[in-house]
Amino acid sequence: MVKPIKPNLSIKLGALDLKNPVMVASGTFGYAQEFKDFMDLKKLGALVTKTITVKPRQGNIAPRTCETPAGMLNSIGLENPGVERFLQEKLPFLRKLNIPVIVSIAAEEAAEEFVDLAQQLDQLPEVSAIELNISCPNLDKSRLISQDADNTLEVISAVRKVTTKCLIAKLSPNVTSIVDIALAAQNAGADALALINTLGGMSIDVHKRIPKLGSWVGGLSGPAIRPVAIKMVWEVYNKIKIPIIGMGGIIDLDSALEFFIAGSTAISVGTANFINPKTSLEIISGLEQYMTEHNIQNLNNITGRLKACKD
Amino acid sequence: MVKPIKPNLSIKLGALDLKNPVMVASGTFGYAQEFKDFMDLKKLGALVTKTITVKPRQGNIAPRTCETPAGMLNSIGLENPGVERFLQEKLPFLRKLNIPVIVSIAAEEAAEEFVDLAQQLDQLPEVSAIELNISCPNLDKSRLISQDADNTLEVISAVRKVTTKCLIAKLSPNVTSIVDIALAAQNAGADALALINTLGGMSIDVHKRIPKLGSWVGGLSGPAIRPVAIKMVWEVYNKIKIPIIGMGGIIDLDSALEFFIAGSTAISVGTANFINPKTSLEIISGLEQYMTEHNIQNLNNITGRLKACKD
Amino acid sequence: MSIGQLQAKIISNQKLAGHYGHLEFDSALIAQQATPGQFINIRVSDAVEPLLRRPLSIHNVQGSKVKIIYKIIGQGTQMLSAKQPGEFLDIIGPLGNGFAYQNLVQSKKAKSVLIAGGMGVAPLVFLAEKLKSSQPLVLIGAKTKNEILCLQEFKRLNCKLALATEDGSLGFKGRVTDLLKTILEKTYPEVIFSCGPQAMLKAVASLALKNGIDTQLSLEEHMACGLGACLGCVVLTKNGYKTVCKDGPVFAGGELIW
Amino acid sequence: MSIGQLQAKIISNQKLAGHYGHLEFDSALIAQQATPGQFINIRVSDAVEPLLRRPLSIHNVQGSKVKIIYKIIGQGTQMLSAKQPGEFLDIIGPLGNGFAYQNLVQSKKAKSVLIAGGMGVAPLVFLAEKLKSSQPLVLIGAKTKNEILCLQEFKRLNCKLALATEDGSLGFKGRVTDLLKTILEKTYPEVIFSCGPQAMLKAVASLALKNGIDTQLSLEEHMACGLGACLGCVVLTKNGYKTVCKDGPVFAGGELIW
Ligand SMILES: Cc1cc2nc3c(=O)[nH]c(=O)nc-3n(C[C@H](O)[C@H](O)[C@H](O)COP(=O)(O)OP(=O)(O)OC[C@H]3O[C@@H](n4cnc5c(N)ncnc54)[C@H](O)[C@@H]3O)c2cc1C
Ligand SMILES: Cc1cc2nc3c(=O)[nH]c(=O)nc-3n(C[C@H](O)[C@H](O)[C@H](O)COP(=O)(O)OP(=O)(O)OC[C@H]3O[C@@H](n4cnc5c(N)ncnc54)[C@H](O)[C@@H]3O)c2cc1C
Ligand SMILES: Cc1cc2nc3c(=O)[nH]c(=O)nc-3n(C[C@H](O)[C@H](O)[C@H](O)COP(=O)(O)O)c2cc1C
Ligand SMILES: Cc1cc2nc3c(=O)[nH]c(=O)nc-3n(C[C@H](O)[C@H](O)[C@H](O)COP(=O)(O)O)c2cc1C
Ligand code: FES
Ligand code: FES
Repeated sequence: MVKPIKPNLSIKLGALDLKNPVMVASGTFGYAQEFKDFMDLKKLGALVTKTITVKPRQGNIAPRTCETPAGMLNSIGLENPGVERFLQEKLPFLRKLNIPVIVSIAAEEAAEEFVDLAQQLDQLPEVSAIELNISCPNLDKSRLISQDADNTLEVISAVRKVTTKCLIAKLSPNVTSIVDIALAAQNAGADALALINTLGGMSIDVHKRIPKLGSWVGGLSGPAIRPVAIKMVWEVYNKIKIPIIGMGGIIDLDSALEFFIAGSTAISVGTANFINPKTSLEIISGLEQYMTEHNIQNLNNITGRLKACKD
Repeated sequence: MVKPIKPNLSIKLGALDLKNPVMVASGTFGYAQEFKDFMDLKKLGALVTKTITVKPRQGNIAPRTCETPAGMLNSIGLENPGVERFLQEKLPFLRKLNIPVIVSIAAEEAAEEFVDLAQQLDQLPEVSAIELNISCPNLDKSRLISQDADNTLEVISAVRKVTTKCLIAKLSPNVTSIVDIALAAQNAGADALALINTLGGMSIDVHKRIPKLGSWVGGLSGPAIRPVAIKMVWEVYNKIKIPIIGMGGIIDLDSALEFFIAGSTAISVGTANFINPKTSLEIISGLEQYMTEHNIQNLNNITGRLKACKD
Repeated sequence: MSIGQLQAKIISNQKLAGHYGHLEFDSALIAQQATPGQFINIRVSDAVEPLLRRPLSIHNVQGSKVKIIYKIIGQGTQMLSAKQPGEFLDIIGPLGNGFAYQNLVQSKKAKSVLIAGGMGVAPLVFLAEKLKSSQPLVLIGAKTKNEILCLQEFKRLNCKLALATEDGSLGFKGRVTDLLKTILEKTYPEVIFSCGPQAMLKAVASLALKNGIDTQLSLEEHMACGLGACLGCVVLTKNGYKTVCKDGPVFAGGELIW
Repeated sequence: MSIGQLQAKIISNQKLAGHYGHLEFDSALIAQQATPGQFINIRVSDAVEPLLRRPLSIHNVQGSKVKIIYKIIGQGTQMLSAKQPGEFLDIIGPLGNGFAYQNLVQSKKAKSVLIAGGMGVAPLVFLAEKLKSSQPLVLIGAKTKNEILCLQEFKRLNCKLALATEDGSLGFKGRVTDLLKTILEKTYPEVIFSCGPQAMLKAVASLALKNGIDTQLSLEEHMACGLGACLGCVVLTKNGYKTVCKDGPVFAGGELIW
């Protein structure tokens, strides 16, 4: 038997090259510093920051998280130091890691804030890509940007005008047709899609008769939502051309593979970072081993490669 | 201490009286016969049949179910004997139970089928209510009726014209705004809402690289979706006047109470029937005990009684 | 005959060689009613992981004792293997329609062949016991030697045995269905009873068809309710879809559309 | 000081009276670095139920041994109580900022009061050990007698002890904070260290404030990451929201906004 060649894990998101397709999801990895003591951050394919806004945000009242069957709810409310302090206090550490840093941004009031933030970040070489969080369920808005195709098109188009960096649109699963939104994002010039943000959810303490979250409703994440995410990735994959960053309940190599096979070019580990912070690194090494064993040279031999039926 | 009075578990859905608020969900209890050997069916508040169509339906190809984290996917595809054989072969047994029988109906092609079916059922005294399944994810349609407020209004209005029976609209959670759909159903004259049907989902066997369901995508049910269902019940409860039948991951008294507190007048046990067929009966007795202990006389002292915040 | 949901006390639960286990529990209701080919549906965890019950064939009964044998392949069977004697198992059963064998019970001469692939031996020991007066011929196939199970049990029932392993480590080298082919050149059974992987059952069915022999095949499908209520576990037959859990798990080979 | 994620071997895991347990594991990394008031985050199951880790205070350390005591209140602590010696626990720690006590270590006269409510004794034994030269006064309160924990351990450290039970079954009848009130009429400590239910901590804080005494309070919040990454476990302070897991769990009472 011939010695198998080392597999190539690198992928492309628009103009951005990643040495491997495994990243950590916004809001679940802080600003990386919190994890430095016990894992080699340099191995990550990329890192997405907690979502940043123009002004500092206090976030929502406690409790902000609760456990649900095979999942969790959160209502952090985009607590963040604001872009200025982010650049001063958080970015320097990230720069030193020498891995692609994807900065997630959101608008509190006006969509212009996206443009403002994108303009500032566009200047910075240490920022590899910008992720537009148009899907955070924890802003007390009646409707999210990514719950409306026109708004999605509008906002992304506006940002597209002010930056040449890789632009990622993060979409909400709380829609009637994820494909409509995905198409709007693609038409607006997004380089990639991040699927999915959390599902709207709520949980009640029946003994106290109070919501378990201080702000009543929040976002559901974890293994519980994986089937929902897989379906959306698969449906979108069949209708669009830009790459998909798949996420939603990834906890190990098999669940990561599920996302690749469903059509993801890259994957993102979220809630699992809380349970086993090394999940992303284990997926990277597991993926390399898997590709070697099955003699798979490139990830595009896995992405979207779902067999028609069992035989 | 005064001896507590026996609590009153009865509720009303439109003109329909139920001796208790616990029913079994469509498609998860067959036609009841399958459970007669080991539980006292007469204790159920009501019973919802598997969805019936005008013509017999073969249903989807196997496999039709798979397990997911704290949930399951199904793609049964509304297999049923058709209304004629249902009336001949299934209804007689149900009649003998002397409990309210709610017949779930769906249309395969044209919305008129709903009217046709409703007209036939309207004649029958042994049918207590009609549930319109306008939310089955397992018909290969691009969009479900209950994913569009206008279609929802139209279909329910048409059925409302031909029957005076209690009319229940079962809604899909796969929408941008469940409240919009719920309002349309109320305006169309529905007597109650059933929330929620399954969430669209998909799961892949990564070793075989095939979908775990023969028809690729299906509906997610079980504890995993409970937070999604609770949020929708709560949101709808605050915007409409007609009663809500809450369901989605109910497995015991506590999860049932969660639905009542969120705003349900009645609850429905689905997937749990597969795990512990006695779940519904245990909830009924548990509920009675709970109300006695807490000296709660009527269920409307629980329904929607969420405290503003913890103190 | 009536189905029960019961808390059955575990009498013993032993690990067998490899990833196999052997569990005995006490249930008069199931033991008295069970027929070969029927199964039970076990709740292995009272949490929500794993969510669904696990279907397992009734391997044998003795007085009020019911035996099952299982292969550890995932979380559910893993948890099952960890159960201790004295613990109680939440079981629903007996379920489904077993093998149609009654017409053979009295017969003194071998009229039947039993063919097991891998774990397929599970329901066939119970059947062999019922048929022992006619000394049925039992064929067991597996990938390799140590996946051939229940040899001793079949011997105790003095069945005639023929074995096949794909690696030739025991008995005939090759598929058990190839072994069957050679056997059918000499003997001419009335019925073939079989349980095992779908591919094998399919091969058995077509072989039998060629030779005009009836088959009784025990199928497996993913199950949710196990009661015929969810319509989840269907197989396609000449009379449309049928449920493996209620109409089956045993079907006449001629009825199935592969 | 660095946080580790490690597989720690369980040395012992004993059930105490009532719904309590006492677990010892081996971890030089944690034992050597841990300070009183810090905690660890334990993964009690490698399945997805329960999903999140469980935070538990470091009760004491001895050589490379780390002790925790826990109350069984739900699925996670239930599973923890079932762990066997020899098994390995996936632990992240030591986590958070403990009590600020260094300035008292050398002191020979009692300058501090430790107040525990219920399980609040957990981190205070470790603290009492560090402060033993100054023989701190330890107040323990609970609903009833058998919820008063760790008496012997505090005695071994020859702390002065004062107990309060709401039903009067042991010591002062009433709230431990009422007991504190009477005590503050006589003694005048520099610092009050406390751990227990939020309502109690709040009462302690306001009492101390009235008497111009500093407080070091160990708080609890629902946690997801335990690392300061998710911003889930916040409490409101005069400097905005702070994380219990990283900025705390110990806060100066004066800093908190109740
Ligand atoms: C009627 C019937 C009788 C059976 N008898 C036996 C027996 O006697 N001994 C034995 O070892 N096994 C038997 N099986 C197979 C057994 O049910 C599965 O091996 C078991 O459910 C695996 O569960 P798991 O959690 O360990 O594996 P997992 O792969 O983790 O299970 C995941 C899901 O797939 C389902 N599943 C996996 N394999 C099968 C299968 N082959 N058939 C149906 N569902 C499956 C499980 O029930 C579960 O819902 C029988 C199956 C059926 C349908
Ligand atoms: C910093 C810190 C130190 C702690 N030290 C100890 C200790 O030494 N001994 C001890 O017995 N308990 C301690 N607790 C409380 C302990 O974490 C909970 O009792 C435990 O998580 C309950 O888990 P469960 O699954 O058994 O209960 P469940 O109620 O089923 O847990 C459900 C969810 O709520 C969370 N939760 C429940 N109670 C608490 C609580 N009081 N604080 C935070 N989260 C909670 C759980 O972590 C879980 O996510 C500590 C908590 C914190 C935050
Ligand atoms: C505690 C928490 C905080 C999150 N914060 C953000 C955020 O700030 N911005 C964002 O785009 N997504 C945020 N998310 C969503 C995740 O990035 C991810 O899309 C989602 O959790 C699904 O993946 P998972 O199931 O692997 O966690 C957050 C998720 C969690 C659990
Ligand atoms: C196997 C299966 C079949 C179902 N069939 C139907 C159906 O025919 N009609 C319908 O309205 N809902 C059907 N449902 C949805 C349930 O009635 C219920 O709305 C959903 O499962 C959520 O509740 P649960 O989480 O308690 O199962 C089905 C669900 C399952 C699991
Ligand atoms: S498993 Fe439900 S019908 Fe067979
Ligand atoms: S638990 Fe995540 S920040 Fe404290």
